[in-house]
Amino acid sequence: MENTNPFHYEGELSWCPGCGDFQILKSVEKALTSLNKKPSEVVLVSGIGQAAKLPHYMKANGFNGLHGRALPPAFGIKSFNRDLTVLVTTGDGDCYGEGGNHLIHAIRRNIDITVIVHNNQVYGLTKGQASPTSEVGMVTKTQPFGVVSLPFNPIAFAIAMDTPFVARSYSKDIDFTADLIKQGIETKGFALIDILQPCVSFNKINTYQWYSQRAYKLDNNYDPTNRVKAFEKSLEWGDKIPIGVIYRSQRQTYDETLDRLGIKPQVNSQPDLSKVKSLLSEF
Amino acid sequence: MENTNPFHYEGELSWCPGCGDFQILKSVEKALTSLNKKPSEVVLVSGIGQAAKLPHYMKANGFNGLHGRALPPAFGIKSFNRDLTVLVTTGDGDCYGEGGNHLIHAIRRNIDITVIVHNNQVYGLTKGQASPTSEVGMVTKTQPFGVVSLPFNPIAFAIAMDTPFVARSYSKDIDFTADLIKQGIETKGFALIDILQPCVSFNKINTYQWYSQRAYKLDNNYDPTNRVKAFEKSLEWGDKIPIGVIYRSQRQTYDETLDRLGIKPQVNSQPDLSKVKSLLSEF
Amino acid sequence: MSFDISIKIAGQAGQGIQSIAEILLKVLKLNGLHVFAYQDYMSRVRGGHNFMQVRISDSPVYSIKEDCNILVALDTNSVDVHRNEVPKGGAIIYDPHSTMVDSPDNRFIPIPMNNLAKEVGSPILSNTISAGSILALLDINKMDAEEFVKKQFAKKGEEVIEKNLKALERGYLYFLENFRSWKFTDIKAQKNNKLIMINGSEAVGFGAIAGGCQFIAAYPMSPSTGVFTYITGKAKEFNIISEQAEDEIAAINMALGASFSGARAMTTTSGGGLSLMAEGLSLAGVMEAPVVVVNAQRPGPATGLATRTGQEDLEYVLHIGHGEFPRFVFAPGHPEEAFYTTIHAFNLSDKYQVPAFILIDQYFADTYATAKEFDLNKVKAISSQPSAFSNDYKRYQITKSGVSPRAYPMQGDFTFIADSHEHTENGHITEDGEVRNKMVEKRFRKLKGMQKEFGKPTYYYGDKLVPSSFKKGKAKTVFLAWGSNYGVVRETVDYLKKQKRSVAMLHFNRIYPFPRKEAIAFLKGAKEIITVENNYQGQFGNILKAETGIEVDGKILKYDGRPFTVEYILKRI
Amino acid sequence: MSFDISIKIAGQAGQGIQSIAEILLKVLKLNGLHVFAYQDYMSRVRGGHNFMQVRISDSPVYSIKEDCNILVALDTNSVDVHRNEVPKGGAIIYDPHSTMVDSPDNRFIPIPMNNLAKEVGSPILSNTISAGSILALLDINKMDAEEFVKKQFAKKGEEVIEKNLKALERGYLYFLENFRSWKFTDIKAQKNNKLIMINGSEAVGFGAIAGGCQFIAAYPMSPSTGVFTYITGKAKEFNIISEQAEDEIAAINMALGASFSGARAMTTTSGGGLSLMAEGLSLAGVMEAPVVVVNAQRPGPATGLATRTGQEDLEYVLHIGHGEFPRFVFAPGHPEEAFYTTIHAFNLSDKYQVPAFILIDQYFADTYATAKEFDLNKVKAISSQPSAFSNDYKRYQITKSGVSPRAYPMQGDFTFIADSHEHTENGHITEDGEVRNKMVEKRFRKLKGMQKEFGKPTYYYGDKLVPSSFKKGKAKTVFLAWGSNYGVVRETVDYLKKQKRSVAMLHFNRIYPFPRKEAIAFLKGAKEIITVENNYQGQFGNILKAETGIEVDGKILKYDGRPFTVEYILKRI
Ligand SMILES: Cc1ncc(C[n+]2csc(CCOP(=O)(O)OP(=O)(O)O)c2C)c(N)n1
Ligand SMILES: Cc1ncc(C[n+]2csc(CCOP(=O)(O)OP(=O)(O)O)c2C)c(N)n1
Ligand code: SF4
Ligand code: SF4
Ligand SMILES: [Mg+2]
Ligand SMILES: [Mg+2]
Repeated sequence: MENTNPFHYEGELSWCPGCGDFQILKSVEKALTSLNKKPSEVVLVSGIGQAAKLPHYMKANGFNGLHGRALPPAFGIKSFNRDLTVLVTTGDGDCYGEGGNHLIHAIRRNIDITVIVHNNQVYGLTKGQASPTSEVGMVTKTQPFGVVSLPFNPIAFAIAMDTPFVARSYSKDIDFTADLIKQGIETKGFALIDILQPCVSFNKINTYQWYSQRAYKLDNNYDPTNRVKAFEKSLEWGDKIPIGVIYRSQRQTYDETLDRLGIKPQVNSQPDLSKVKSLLSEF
Repeated sequence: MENTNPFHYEGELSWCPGCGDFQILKSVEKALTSLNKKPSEVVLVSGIGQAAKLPHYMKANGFNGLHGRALPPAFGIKSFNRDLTVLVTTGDGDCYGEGGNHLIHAIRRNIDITVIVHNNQVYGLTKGQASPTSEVGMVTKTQPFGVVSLPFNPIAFAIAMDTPFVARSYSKDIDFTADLIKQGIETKGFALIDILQPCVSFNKINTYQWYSQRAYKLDNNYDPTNRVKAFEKSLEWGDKIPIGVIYRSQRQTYDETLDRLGIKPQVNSQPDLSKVKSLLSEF
Repeated sequence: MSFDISIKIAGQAGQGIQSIAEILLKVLKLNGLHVFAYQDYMSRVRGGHNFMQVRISDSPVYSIKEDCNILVALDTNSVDVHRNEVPKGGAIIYDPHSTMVDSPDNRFIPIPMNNLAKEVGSPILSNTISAGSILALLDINKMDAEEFVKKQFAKKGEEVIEKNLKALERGYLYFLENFRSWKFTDIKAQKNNKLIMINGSEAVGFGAIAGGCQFIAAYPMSPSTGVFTYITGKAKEFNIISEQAEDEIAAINMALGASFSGARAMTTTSGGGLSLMAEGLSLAGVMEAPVVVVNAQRPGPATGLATRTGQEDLEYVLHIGHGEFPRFVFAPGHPEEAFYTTIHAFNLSDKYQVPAFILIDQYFADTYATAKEFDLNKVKAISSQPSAFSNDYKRYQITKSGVSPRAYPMQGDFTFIADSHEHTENGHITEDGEVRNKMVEKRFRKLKGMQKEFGKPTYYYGDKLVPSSFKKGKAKTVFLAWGSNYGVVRETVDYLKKQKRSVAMLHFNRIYPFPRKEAIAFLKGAKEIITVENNYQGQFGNILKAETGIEVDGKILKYDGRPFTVEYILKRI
Repeated sequence: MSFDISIKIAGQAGQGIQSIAEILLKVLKLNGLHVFAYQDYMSRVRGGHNFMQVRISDSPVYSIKEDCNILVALDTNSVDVHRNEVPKGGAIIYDPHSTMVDSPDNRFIPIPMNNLAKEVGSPILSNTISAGSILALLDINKMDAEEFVKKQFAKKGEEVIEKNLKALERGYLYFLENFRSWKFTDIKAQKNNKLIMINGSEAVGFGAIAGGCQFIAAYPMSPSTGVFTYITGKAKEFNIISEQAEDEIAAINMALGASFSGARAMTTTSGGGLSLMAEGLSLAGVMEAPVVVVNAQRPGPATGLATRTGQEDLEYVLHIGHGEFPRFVFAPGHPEEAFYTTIHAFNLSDKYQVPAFILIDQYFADTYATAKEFDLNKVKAISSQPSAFSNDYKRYQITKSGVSPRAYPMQGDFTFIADSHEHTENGHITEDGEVRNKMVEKRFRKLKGMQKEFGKPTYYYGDKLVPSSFKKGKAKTVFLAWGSNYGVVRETVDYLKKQKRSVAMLHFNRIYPFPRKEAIAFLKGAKEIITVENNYQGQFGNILKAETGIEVDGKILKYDGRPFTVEYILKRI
């Protein structure tokens, strides 16, 4: 693949050996390559965290912003230049913790971006505190008596928000993940892909083994367009964890609205002076 | 009622005549009175907005904080003094807009508070911009081409978050609302009550007439403990809008966890000096 | 100045103070008269006590007066609150059927506005009735008013126009029929004066559009919302993406994303919202992302006085955002200056790739003033970015000026990264100490160029503005002003000049980079330096001291949420 | 000081640098020796290049040295990076099987740590092997180390203890068997020195507990997390509610809620998180809510250098939050001062009902130093709040001192409101100009009392600390320091004193209210004032000028994310 992968980055990667993030990186590259995207037309947007380092590890444009704040710049980037393919690579803390409010409203806006959440159920970069998806009872230095808050269920949440594309994957299955990312990119509107990603350094509960025993692919009979059924499916988490496209729906995208209004500004362009002058008469 | 209502406030109220907020105020007073609460053991917590002015209009303790930030202080207030009855009175902008992230995580924490959302589907205090629950197409000064984002569905969201008590009411029915608030207070853990509240000054779509035509009470056969069915019910919004308790579930509260750990600090108390001294030996 | 009339229109929120003022102001402007109008309103939608202060003259007016010649009282409370502000010979217009007046004297002019409105067709016409009566009192020709009414209600259809014309006439005639003997002064129309009437919000919004704004994301907050809605109203016409964000954190980060894509991007907010943007502003600092931030100040801390005025965020804005990075901070003094400053802010933010702040306040945002038509050829939206890049393009290339060439995605086959960490020239995360030093130094090297740009202070010495080439101050007493206090301090200087006092104003529009050289030159000869500010701490005085070592001799401060008046200042010197 | 040894332990993240250092430091401390240990680490979990710098002496040590007598290199890269820092006669310990060394000279001491570890039972024991060898090299009695190992691994069971004891012995003996001739210096145990060893984070956390902290809400962020985890680890024992918030906005607002209920509440954060707290801090200002905020600084802007050190938030913290309100800002210089300061911060925040900031930085937070046992009787957690209130209780009663009696819910039958708007004495929203003025003035009146409280600067003039009663500086050259630079500037003064130079340090712990009188008194006689800061702008110098008019003559600045050394400072004077 290396030769035909224009997204390959030559520098050093600072993730821990064995980290699921490497697999997600491969999946992203694969998805983009299979769609024949050029690095110069892709923007990877991220916040802060291990997941959020991904834009530095691919040859593509990148906006590596603030912890929890990947979605707002992604909106700004994409709405202004709708020819770009915009992916957000974020963590469970970044996206569901610090950034939760933006997720709610980004889905409502339905701009055409694909959000890839490296869900390792822990804060990796800051060395092992609980994240919004950590299991109840998990002991960490900041939860010495165990996590007490109910884990956030991103799939149920996204279905309640009527997100156009909602999927879950497991990082170890690179091809499967790549295919979901590809579908997410192809979806018009907001796509959320939550990826189970082992953190070998800090999450001693949700390990490769733990996920491998539980993750199963939805079969072909599963209908992701039935919202209530999808919601029911989203509640499945325990001995069995479904992966695949869990929910799909369609509605007008933000991009389409701008197109309809004819709003498409160009870089380095001047405002029309005669129009500007005509404003004077209103005062 | 006036005589037996210890929560009655004598001063001036600055809401517009006819505003649904007056009705909600009455409902809150009624619920608290019926529970024999004393003003001094109640704290009303709010952010900023018309709804959020409520704590000033009742005789009770109040914490009137920042726009969007009612839930975090409510957590601080209640966790430190669990003998208090803590109500949050907030708006759709306050709670679902600016404050969305806190709502997600407050529900996960499940502290024993009751959150009353005056949902007028508009920003009242700032004079009529769209709120997260405004209907698609609504024209305002900041949405001159009409709202394009999908309205936030607080009920579906709250069910996806497994909120212990999820209800919707309509402000005009004061007794019904008071009863729901009462149930919310009695619920152990987090209760969310979304109240349809006409804003007579700025919302010309969702008027008394509009709500009155649509709101109907769930009948006795409805089972709020079935999560999937409740989710299905939560999607009902249009010609018919169900009001009542839409979802109920049970799980450990934050309060119970603190009790279990034996953590209950007292005001004006000193740390145990001998214990503090013993820490020295660890260095 | 052959006449100088003050009018107060007072009543409850929702009673239509603004509708009355709108007709009045527009008609006066059409007559070539100068007006200045400030709104004092409470943070509520109905009820309470609001008022509008209007000053009218044949020369430019720059501030409000405490007293008024005419009071239009829409409720009893307004009579009680304001009757003492009307001197003998003044007029108090009220509706005798709805407003109780204890012992009315000969200032009181009862006009049964409600009844007249009902006669003409509907009680909501009572505002037009009032306007008609006021125009008659001012002896303004009815014709212009009729023209305005036709234009104003054009969209609402013939019937509405007809009724309003009738109401206008009814109010006008009722006054003439009953109070013909009343006359204040000879108001002479100046028909060949080509004036515009604009408030501070519109001036900034208009400047943003002229400055090439292409993206605005904001969250509503008084008193900043006016700028946001002005621009949003023109979004389609000017190809601007406008989005109401879920919160201010999103607003600034959206703007930074758009800026990355190549947009001229901005956001508007006020105190609490500004605080929420602090982290994003720091991001703009390290990413070197151009962005224009309008902060419309109101009194704090926290929610403070939500609909009132203050200048309390000055030192804060100079330091907002963790870590260190250069920025522009502007505080225009009047609408015309605000218009040009906003254009400059876009150009300079673009040129130096730093955030540019524009500090206004509620008083400034909501105050209407007449001005000569702005000269649109004076400033253009000019981008300083190259348009072609090689494939080894480096986003953060180290340069002598500190400014790196800025590219946007898809301007070629290259890719680049904008990064919030300390980074290499390529935008990749680095922890290398030497690279870090180089990047910090590169960012701060920009200050040298920035210092030379637009924004010298204005030295006002009597009737004329002294051009920036004027190198030394002449006055014994110099008043320092920044932002919205331009007008009131200017009028104070005018007043004192007439008393033969040696006074001047030094007004600062650009506060950062601080125009040190100019400040020192202008203040060198002064015996007494007095800072005039709407805050408790005299913040500008502190900055002056830190930047130049010059200490102020006096502070005239006001922090009750209301604007200064000349009278207030005079009492304190 | 009869000996002064520096050790560097270098390798990749995850290789166990800290495990080696831990054994070493604790054993040295048990021997009554003074140590000072700084961690330099990258923002990653595995790999990269980290190192720990340890200084050992029989007298107190306050800073690190650039060179080292002993290098423990855990990988090849560490040899390359650091070999030149080891002078002749120094020692470089490495594992010849895993680490490549080009042309090893006689400083190199190969210890096959991995193989020895495997022999003893498991490769993870190689850290204990290293520790054993280093202790042998330093000629420290093995017994104390054994005792420590027993204690350290007590929870992990007999087997682990046994293995580690073996590993320790093996490393110790291997060194003696092969390199007996090596010896640096006479390290003499000082067994009756009762020392503690504590880092900055622990000192603040310990101070918080001693200061009666009852509630902490925070969001993880380097380098502030250490304070949060220290306190959280003791939460059950000390009846403290500790909650990891969803973001920093929640953290500060949770703390304010708890404060309302009566808690001694705090939060910890760093730059970006501090920015997010800005609005909440402004709320604390207007609500007059006590809260302690620890800001552990790192280089910015934005993400900057996430795991490195800086002092860039000083001016920011003085002004953070829109609107105007008083605050305390502390920046302790060493762990003992941090401990007492934190207790004072709780008491003073409570007494004046204002936020109290404690500014530390990564260098301070992560650096271990020995100190005499803290005297716990010196400061107590004292609440200044009354405990009984009448039923017409007014939360914001206007008083002469500016401080109103603060009640909590359920202390009686009364009710009260804490409000973010400008408010009446009852806490209700007001827009009244006069009430507003009174409230602003009331809040600022507190400054008078605050100015007199704890926090005079420390004038260090040679070997002794000058008590605060010492009214005038004596030295010709005065170095200004604040926060973590206490130690390195103190050692610089010591060095220069030996050269017979007339030098002193003036160290500021409290920066706001600025101790103006003391600063002026101490600086009056100085010929030369030099500020030493970890930032680009020399921020403290700016503040000094704004507050006192005194201008610094020189600035020694460092902004590469690494702490100062005496060598670095000496090169620049
Ligand atoms: C405002 C702010 N708060 C806190 C941090 C510190 N921080 C950096 S990454 C992170 C958590 C990352 O967790 P997650 O998003 O799950 O990513 P992971 O490292 O697990 O991939 C935190 C708390 C920060 N950089 N900025
Ligand atoms: C940080 C911040 N941003 C914006 C505002 C301005 N603001 C005050 S209330 C409000 C919206 C209120 O809407 P909602 O919560 O729905 O309450 P309503 O007035 O409709 O009851 C806004 C935007 C503010 N006070 N603080
Ligand atoms: S800490 Fe965890 S998430 Fe981060 S790189 Fe290491 S294994 Fe991956
Ligand atoms: S603006 Fe709307 S929500 Fe606010 S008080 Fe008036 S009617 Fe009620
Ligand atoms: Mg994670
Ligand atoms: Mg609302």
